[in-house]
Amino acid sequence: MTLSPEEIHAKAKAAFGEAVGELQPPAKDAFFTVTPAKIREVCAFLKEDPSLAFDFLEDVTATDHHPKEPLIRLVYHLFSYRHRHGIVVKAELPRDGASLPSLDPVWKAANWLEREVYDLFGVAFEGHPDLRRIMMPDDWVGHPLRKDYQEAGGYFDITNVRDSALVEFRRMDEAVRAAAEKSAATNATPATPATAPAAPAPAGGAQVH
Amino acid sequence: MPNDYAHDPGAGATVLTTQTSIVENVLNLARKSSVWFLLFGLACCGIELMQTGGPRADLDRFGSVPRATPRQSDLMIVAGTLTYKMAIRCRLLYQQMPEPKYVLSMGSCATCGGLFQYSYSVVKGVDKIIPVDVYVPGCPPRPEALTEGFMRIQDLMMRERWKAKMRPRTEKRLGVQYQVPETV
Amino acid sequence: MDELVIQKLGPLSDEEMVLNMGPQHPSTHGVIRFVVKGDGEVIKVALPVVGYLHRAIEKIGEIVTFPGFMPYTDRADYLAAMFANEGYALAVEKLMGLEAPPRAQYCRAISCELNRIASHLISVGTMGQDIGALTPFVHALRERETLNDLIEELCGARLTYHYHRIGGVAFDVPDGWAEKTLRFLDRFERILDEYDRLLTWNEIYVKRLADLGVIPAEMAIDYGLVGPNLRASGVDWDLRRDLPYGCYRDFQFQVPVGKGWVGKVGDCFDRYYVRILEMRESVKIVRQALEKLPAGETMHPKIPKKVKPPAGEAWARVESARGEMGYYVTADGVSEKAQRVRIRTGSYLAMGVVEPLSRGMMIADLVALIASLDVVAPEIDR
Amino acid sequence: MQTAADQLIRSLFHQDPGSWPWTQLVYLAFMLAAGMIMTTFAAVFSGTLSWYERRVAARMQSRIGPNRVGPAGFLVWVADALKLITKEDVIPADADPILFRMGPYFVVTGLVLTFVALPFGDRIIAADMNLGLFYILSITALVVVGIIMSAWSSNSKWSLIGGIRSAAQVISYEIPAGLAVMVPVLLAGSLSTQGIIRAQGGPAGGSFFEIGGWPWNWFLFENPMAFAAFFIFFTAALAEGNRTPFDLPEAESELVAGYNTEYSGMRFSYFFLTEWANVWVMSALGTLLFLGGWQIPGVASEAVDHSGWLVVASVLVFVVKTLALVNVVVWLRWTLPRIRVDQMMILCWKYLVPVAMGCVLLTAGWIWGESVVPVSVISGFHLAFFLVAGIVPLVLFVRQTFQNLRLVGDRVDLTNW
Repeated sequence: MTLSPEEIHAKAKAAFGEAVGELQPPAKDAFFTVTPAKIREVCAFLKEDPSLAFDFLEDVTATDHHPKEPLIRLVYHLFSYRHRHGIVVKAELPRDGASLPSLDPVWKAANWLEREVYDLFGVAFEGHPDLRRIMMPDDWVGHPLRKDYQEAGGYFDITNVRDSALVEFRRMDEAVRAAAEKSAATNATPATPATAPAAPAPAGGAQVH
Repeated sequence: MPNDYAHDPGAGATVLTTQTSIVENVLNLARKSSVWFLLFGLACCGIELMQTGGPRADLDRFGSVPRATPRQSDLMIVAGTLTYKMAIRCRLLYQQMPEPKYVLSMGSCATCGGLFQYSYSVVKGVDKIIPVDVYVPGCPPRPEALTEGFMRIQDLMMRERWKAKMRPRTEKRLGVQYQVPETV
Repeated sequence: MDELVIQKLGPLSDEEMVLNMGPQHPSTHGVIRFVVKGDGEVIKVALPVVGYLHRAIEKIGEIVTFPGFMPYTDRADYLAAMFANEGYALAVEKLMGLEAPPRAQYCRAISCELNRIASHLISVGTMGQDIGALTPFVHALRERETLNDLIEELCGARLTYHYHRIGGVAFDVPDGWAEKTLRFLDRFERILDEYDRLLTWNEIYVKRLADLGVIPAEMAIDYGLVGPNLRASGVDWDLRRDLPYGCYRDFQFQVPVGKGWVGKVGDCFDRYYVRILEMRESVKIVRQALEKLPAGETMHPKIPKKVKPPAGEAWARVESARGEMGYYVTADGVSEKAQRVRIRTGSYLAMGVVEPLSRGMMIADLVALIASLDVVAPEIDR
Repeated sequence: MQTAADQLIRSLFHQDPGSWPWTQLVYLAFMLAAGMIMTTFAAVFSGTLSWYERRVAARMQSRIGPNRVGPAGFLVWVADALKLITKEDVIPADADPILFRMGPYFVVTGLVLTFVALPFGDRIIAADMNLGLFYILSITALVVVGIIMSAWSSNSKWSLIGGIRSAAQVISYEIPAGLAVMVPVLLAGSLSTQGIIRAQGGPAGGSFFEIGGWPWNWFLFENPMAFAAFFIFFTAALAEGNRTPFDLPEAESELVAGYNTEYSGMRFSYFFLTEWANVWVMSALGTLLFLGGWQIPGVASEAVDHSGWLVVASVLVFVVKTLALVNVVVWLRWTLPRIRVDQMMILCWKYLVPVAMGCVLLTAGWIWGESVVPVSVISGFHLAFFLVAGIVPLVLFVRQTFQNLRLVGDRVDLTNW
């Protein structure tokens, strides 16, 4: 039987009391907040209770509220195939040292979803079997989806700056000329018209229009 | 890892000419009629690359077939967005290709980062990593555009002096020895 | 840079070796990598390593305006860009509390179903190619060319459509387009029959896919599989029918569910064949939609130039070609930019089942498994 | 070939080849010439076939295929060869350089040596050994040695897996192939390739429709066992030639490029030469063993021996039959999926080997039976079997083809070829 968010919230509230916050807002996509330490118990209850039966963890993600409040909110979208109802559960964490129990024992889907949150938001999940970076390289610094993330100048020797096309092409022209001079010097053969580079070299590549 | 490929003049540096002998013409004709390209579909452009090999555009008409291994490829069509994580692999694949080799940058992302200029994880143009011979704009380019770019590569081949093209590998030419990263 | 993956693989015995498959490998469908611990050809475990196409689409959602983000959704799933467009449009419309006009909804359904056919064609084609049959794939590309022409006439793009907009669709159906589409559908149904004769019931093909990579229904739900992968496991669930959005409640269609045609329910063949059947259903839906296409506007009249939804958050799902695609969009009511855009995709979680399923497979089976899951790299990495 | 050399010595130098001191030198010259001709033939044929295969594949896939170099793109294989020769020859840093360089030569040598005993027509054969088939079956093993060599020395795991697969596959399928070959050998009573072809010429002194290479004289329609043996042989030959559905050693979607992953330039072209020339070898073997070889319908083989024009005709007949089989191989390649390595082994050891063994034993029984049953019964059975096994499948095949075309609403289109 499909339950409304109010009924779902009431059941959770009855089971866990203080750990489950108020339902807000009551209209579309209603959610309630759960104490981070209790998240696994609450979710296990939501899954196991036969009248709730949230068997499908749709999504785990997070939102960073950096300038306004020092919070990261984890957002769990749950759905029940059996009863065709859904609910959103949130957990509020401090931005520094954010950590909460992993939901991997409850839903296997949480494994990969939590890895992504760990990678991009820097939220640690206790009891996660395989907490590694997933999107970024292992040696990446920082968690890019945090609001205060500052992009580094590049990655190893690859700069992330691209000048205007004009500057770039001029630089290429110079490189072409330097290479031509270098090869002329090393070959030490008198430059005949045939071996001299064609006057306006097409700058390492022809642009197709 | 030194990045000496950035702004490497590539194929166009010393070998381009307007005068080629008959032997060179024949060899160039052979090379341009058998451009095997590396299957290097990275993103959206990869689908258009497949469509270009498909029934309507049919790159096979030019004698061009896809190869899965860089060792047997002449042309690397970088089709799609290159991320930092992928960039190292891209360079490795380029190094594994035998000379003479060419690179075609397909699509805006490969050319300059394109739509993903804002992105923290995207290389702003594949020419930061390896020398590029032809740029094909578009997001993604139509098969016709890619065919046009491909024919520009063929033009480039026809204007080259074969003897000059049979040069030592890029690493030696630039005087650097690359450490191949430890891969599993 | 691979230390962590190697560590995860565990110690190697004398017979075992580590095989690196990808990110540049002909059958990994884009840039996905598998680190395989194998005893000869038999895989002990295959660990997927993703992120080679992580283009920070979600971060860009916070940088650009609401309508400005629409082209990026195209790139989030380039094979089924219509769905990605629609999901985002639905989420923002939900935030703004409005709905697209009926004609726009029909245009959306038509374009989406055509796109589903195009996407599934690539899926079944690459499936054949990975098994070694090269011709069906090119036949699929041939049909896609016609589809691309149709869609191009509709919205001007072949691959990254940017057709659905917040509050409607960009262009109305052109004159004479419906007839062309119907003509294509007539031909396409015959082509699907030919596909069955050429590939589906080929003895070698069936032998390769039967009883391979079986995903039981509970496991599919537990791992968060969606769409055809879920239905192939025997779960009778389709958003278009069960929680209809847009105009889908106007159409009559079947939801194909895996029956274990040649082996157990939820094997690779089921995942393949469910897609073939879904294409037939899509043909039906397009026919009905073209027939019932209502008159009216294609854009909601009250869409302002600067889209600035009220504060709040919305979660919208669409049944994409790769299953449910969810958009979670939050707005603060002040700025023209979203505070957070989250795209929940089917391929990402489908990659999660590779590790448990790969144990005991052979290398050729792993290729078939990946192809049957129909993963697309940007949908995994975004 | 020796007889031709002897004839030349007699007619040109008026010497007795047995006692003339320069005889061995003439033999050597003949051998060199034959070697050159065979290598060139293998190279040109494999190139032509690569073009042909690309064109056929393109037509099967609604494409056009190479059409820019030469008429209908015919010279694309020359371009491929020239390009591969001028390309850099990369030897990976971690490879074993000596083995890596030697592997392709082993492969090519093993291939070209098979041509020694392969006939092209009456008297057109390098060496008509009386152990010709035995020689061919054993010399092809050299190709495997080369493949394993190059696979191992590449120091790449993909290459290694490809090489091991190739070894397992070729060695396994040698057995059903060898057993299936025994059926025509038993029927002909000869291991010589020319002897087997001559045995398919019908009864000596028969009427026009009884002698020569009519289909009912072929070993294929000789008896059910030979019929089965042909398909076993063909399947096994596909596997030995690494062709789809048995192209596991270089399965592109699984192993990148299999054993030749690390090869570039000219060395890689040797592998391709081998692959396509192998198609000729397997088709020619199938033709000479089961399809009547160069036998011209209605002409006794003795008549061919004494006429130059009929020899040319016999070459044509042989080539046409072989190309027909080549066509089937190409057609299979672009239609069928690939089987898995364990299925490949199961197919060989559980099905092909026992059935081939049974065929050999039953053929022995058949030969005994032929000596006790009246001739009229035998020829009646022949005719009936030819109708059932030859005509009926052909009719069904053509009907199915046209039915398929009709179902798609397509038509046969030979334009733009």
